[in-house]
Amino acid sequence: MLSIQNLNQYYGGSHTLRDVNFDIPQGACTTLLGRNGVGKTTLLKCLMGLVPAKSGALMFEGRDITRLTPYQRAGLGLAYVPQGREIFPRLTVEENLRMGLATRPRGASIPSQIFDMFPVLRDMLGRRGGDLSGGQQQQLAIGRALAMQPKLLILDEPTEGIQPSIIKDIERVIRTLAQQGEMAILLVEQYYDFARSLADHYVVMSRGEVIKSGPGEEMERENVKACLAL
Amino acid sequence: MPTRTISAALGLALLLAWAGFAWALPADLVLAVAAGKSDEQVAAVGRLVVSGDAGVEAYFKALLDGTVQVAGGKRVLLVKDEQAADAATGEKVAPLPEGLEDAVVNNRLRGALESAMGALKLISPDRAERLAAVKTLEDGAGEEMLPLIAKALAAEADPQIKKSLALVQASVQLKSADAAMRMAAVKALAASDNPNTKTLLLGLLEKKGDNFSEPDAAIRAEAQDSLKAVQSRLSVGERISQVFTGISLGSILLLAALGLAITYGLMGVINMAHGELIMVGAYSAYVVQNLFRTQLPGLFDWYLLAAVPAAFFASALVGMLLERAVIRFLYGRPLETLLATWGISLILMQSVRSFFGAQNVRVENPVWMSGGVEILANVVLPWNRVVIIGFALAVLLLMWFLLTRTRLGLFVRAVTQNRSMASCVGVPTARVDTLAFGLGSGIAGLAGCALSQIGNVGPDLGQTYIVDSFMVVVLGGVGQLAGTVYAALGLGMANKFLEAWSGAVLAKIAILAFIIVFIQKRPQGMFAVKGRMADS
Amino acid sequence: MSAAQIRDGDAFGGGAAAGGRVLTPGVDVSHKTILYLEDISVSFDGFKALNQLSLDIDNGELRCIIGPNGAGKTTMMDVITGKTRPDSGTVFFGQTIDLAKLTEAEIAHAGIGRKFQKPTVFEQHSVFENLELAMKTDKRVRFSLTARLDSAQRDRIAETLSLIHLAGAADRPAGLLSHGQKQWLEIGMLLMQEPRVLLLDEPVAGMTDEETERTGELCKTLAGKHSVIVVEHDMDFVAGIARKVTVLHEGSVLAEGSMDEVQNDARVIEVYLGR
Amino acid sequence: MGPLAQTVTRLYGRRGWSVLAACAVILFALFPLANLAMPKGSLFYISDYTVALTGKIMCYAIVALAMDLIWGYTGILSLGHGLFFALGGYMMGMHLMRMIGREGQYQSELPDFMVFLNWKAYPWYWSFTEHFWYSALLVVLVPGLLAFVFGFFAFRSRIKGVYFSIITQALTFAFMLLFFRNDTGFGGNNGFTDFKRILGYHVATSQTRMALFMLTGAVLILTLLFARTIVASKFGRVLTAIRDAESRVMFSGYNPVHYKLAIWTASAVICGIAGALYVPQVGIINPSEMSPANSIEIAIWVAVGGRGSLVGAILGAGIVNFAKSWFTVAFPEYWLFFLGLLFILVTLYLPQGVVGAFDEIRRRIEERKLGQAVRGSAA
Repeated sequence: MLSIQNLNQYYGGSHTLRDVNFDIPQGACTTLLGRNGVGKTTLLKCLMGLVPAKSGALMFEGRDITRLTPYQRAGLGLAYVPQGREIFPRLTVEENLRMGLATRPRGASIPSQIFDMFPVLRDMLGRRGGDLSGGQQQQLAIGRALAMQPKLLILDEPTEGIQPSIIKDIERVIRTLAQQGEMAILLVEQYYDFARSLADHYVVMSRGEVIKSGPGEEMERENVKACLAL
Repeated sequence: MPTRTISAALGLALLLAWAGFAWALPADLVLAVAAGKSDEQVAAVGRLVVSGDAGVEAYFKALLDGTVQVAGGKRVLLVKDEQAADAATGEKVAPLPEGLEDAVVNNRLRGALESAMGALKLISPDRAERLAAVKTLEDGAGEEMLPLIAKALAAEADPQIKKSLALVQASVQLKSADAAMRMAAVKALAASDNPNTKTLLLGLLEKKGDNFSEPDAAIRAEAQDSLKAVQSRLSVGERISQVFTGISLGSILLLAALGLAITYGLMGVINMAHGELIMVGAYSAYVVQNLFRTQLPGLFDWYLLAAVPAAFFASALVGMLLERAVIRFLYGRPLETLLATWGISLILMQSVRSFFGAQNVRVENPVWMSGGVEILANVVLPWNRVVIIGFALAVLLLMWFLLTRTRLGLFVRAVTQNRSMASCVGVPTARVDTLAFGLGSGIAGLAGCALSQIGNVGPDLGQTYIVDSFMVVVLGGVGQLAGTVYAALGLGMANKFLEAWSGAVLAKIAILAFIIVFIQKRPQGMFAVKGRMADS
Repeated sequence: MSAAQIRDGDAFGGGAAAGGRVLTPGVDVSHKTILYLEDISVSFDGFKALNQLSLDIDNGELRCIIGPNGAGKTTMMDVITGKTRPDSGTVFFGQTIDLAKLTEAEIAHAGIGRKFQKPTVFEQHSVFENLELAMKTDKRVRFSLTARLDSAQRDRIAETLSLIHLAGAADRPAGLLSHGQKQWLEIGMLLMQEPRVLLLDEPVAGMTDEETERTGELCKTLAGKHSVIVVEHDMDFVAGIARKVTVLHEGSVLAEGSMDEVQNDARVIEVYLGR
Repeated sequence: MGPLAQTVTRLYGRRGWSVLAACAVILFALFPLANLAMPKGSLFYISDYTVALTGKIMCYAIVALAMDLIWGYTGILSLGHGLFFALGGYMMGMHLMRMIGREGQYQSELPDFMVFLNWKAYPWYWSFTEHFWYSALLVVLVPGLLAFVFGFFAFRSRIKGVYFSIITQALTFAFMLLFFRNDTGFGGNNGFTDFKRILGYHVATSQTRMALFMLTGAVLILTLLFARTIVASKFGRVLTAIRDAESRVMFSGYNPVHYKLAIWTASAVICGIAGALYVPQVGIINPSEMSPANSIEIAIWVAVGGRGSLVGAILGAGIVNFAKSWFTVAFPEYWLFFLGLLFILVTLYLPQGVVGAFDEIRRRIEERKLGQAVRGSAA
């Protein structure tokens, strides 16, 4: 679906992404692991075009999207659930979801399965996004991304600062989405167990480099844990 | 032109007369009017009027037109192109008798005749005519009218006319020599809501030399009370009109500021050319007006229907051009934006000058917008103001609808809250910016179209509004539509009420001073956005 | 020297900050603790950034503070430096100075220096001038008009320049420095204020490995003379310098101790790996 | 070397001083000679018009310096400097009106406009204005005080950036309205004019004009040196620091409010002085000087010349105003187009103004030289 080729990115004096290479296959969940500050988020921003790549290429369905603007990429089917949710605080929940329809033809309506996945959103349609709890905001952010009916869903630490019950919901949703097989999923995590339980493939980054990668089953054997622990 | 309609009516009467229609006026009175001494003349006019005979009208008209001649100082004739009729009876007189001389109508007589003509309308069957008649009499009627007024009063059914007629009667009776009558009159006048009554009563109370113009102390006391009553009734009217002008000014400020609420409030663009976008709207209204006048004069009354959209799109177009050509390069650099847009405003002003000329142009109200509705004797609400208040509300609703109920509105709000995320969900932010700016500019154009209806349109029209509009938005709280509305109305009201006791300029200064102080205390304005997003 | 005395330097009172005259270092550390945070809670529209946070910093110690994103590290610094006012709880500087009562400038004056995540230096000024401006001296208007550097002050600037490895770049405009160098310059500027406490927010973010190395050295040398609080994501860096580590989680202290202690702490592992 | 010598060298290098000296020669020797001594029509004759124009523009240059201090160096864009300029002018104008004496059309002690409003005596705030030095004091005090009070509240409540600009604009707008009123006692919309004499000399004579001209020149040079001293001092460096990173200034223990207030007031006073020099040379002062447009124009002078460069400010004021006086004669209808374009183009393409552009060019040339040198040495 998406293949990242020799991506390089600098911030200030430091080389935040160093020749990053990996592919994200369709119908599977690829998890990207690594500690804070190793460049995971920077990589995602590069994928969405929020920060320009210094060198290297991004091929989406065989097409080079390296120079496209974020909204062009969204139009092609990349959906982004950023770290810290970034829902629109002064829009209602419904409006936030409708923002997900921006790339769809006029009069498109919010896919009902979103409410099946996150029933809480249906009850809160009228509330302002900013007034939701962290967990609800996270569900809203995912819902917004799904409303775009994306081909590639990118999630940045969806479990950050969220109570376990909701984490379970999110986990279930991501799994079903992966199993439906229509979309590719890139999940960034620093929490091993969560990542492990979802990963069909895993990629580990450290100091801007990919240091390990492979099929999810091998995570124990490769002792990925060690790369995350303090 | 009431006099024209009247004379038309008279012409009709005359025709009837020629048809040989006959009547009988007391010949001595007819003669007295035409040839008597001044006093006799006026008195006779009064008595003739009371008869209320159709012939009287024809006769007086003829007198005023100077087509009355007296044969040998006895017989009075109405002479028109070599044909004559007896003024008293109306029957034809042929051939013309010898020794005819014109009846002389001096000013005093003329005055008496004219008010008499008015008075005659009092007994006309048409309500509107009677009303008009009363109005003319309110501006002063001679004592000789009293009997007629009494007669009309007796006959009158319509309460409104009856009321004002009674007042007229009273105001005439004030001049009478009979104290009891004056007393009654003063009492009656207490019911008046006409500014003239006030002066009338005051007249009684003022001294002439060392004795009062009204000798009787009891009556003076009574007059005092009536005066109070009248004044309180008038002051109510003054309050109402004050509030109205306040709202009216508020609505204008609102119109001027609404566009800015989008471009500055939502997008954060310091658009110093906002005033000129208003001006563009006003001039496009002017152009449309001229087109209608020359192309389809028949529809002139409806030119606004075309002018409003024209103004909107003209300004919107200009606005979008600016955004594309200049402003988008300056996002995030407010001070530079300020200077650049100021430059734009200069260019716009000068272009209008060299195209339409430096002097103001006039945009006419359509007939249905001229004049006003009278809700009290001393309160007349001009239609154009009323319409503009409505228009402001409409624009407000339109804008609210666009922002909250449409896709574009949703995008605009999203982009202003979180630009990068908006683009991540597929919003073409650059285009949204342009459209949003166009919308704001278009609304400025609508404001201009409205302003063209209440004042002259000139190249520096915008300059007079730019400071005000910014004050409104800043005071209301940046990014707060509700705040903008309250601020506009509040400022409008405050301005007008201050004006009442400090004069226009000082009022304006006081307001500006207030705002300056206010901003010191609440830099976010009245309706600050709270919570984490406050500083964004 | 108490809050009240600090205020009297303030010509206008009210919201205006300290007038900027020199403070004799008067922080009472008789109980060898220089910073007390007790039951601090801060919440932004519903979201609890700090939740009953309590923390003591000893005089002259080097403390590393770690924790996952959103654990409240930055908010804690905001509270200490007066940028954010706590909803509840107390912040004391030494025994006597209640930081909740002071403005940002007053706190800076009292002797707490902070380096922001994003380095902020005066881009238009030379490195030398940056340090000169930061230097601890009378900072009221009328003195600034006639201020001249005496040799002692020049020496101190030179000292700091070499300490932060910028001796060679003294006359370059700060705007032209590399990201890492800016971070150092900012640290240098803090040092010129002779603070008792240094708050370093992600000092090595965006630094090259070598720069990171040197920064670690710098932190160690600074400790002792100053109390240094480092907030950092880079675990290798923390492991390199840490003596005592505090782990924040969801707005309060989760664990505290030596690096190995926290590494083996069950709850920490749970937070970092678990779920 | 002595402290004075130190200061001197700190302000300008040898080249700087010699340029300054050259300007002084032109102003104080060339102009008077060419204007007074040369016969009209001679090649070297400088017309009274040119002298008046140059004098006027030097006043503007002083204002530009003041604006540069507050905007270019401290980053605070004031849209109210026209007000301070005008206030200074009005204070001087009051004195000049007094000096008309009975030579007004109504041959009255009172100025014509007061007679016209049939006022019987001077309002209280006119008292003592017949004394030149008192008026001179007002020239400094009135703008200074207003600026101080306004700035105190504005800066204290942390009003920044565009907010501040808009409010200053509202301020000058309010004052314009105030001065347009007749009963404010400053001649309503006609303002003050028909001045007869200053310090006993008749204002119209070319000698007096030349004296005023030279005085203005002197003040301009002094202002430049004063501004230069400020900029070169630590105070100046703090100002620039406030412009670039105010929060860091605060965390370094400075109180920005005091610094802003100081420079803001100083800047206003300078404007007042410029206004006072302007009025007797132009012979009129009226409320339109306070219109927001004028204040913004001041900003564009500085922008054209180059913010954060004192010489630039003077250049900018010169360029724009000479252009103005030429345009308004040659083809008036195009002046505003030109001015408007200037606003846009400068903000878009010349953020550092003319001076910045020159520096850029010089840098390029030097680089090329350097490159050639390197290649040369390589060969």
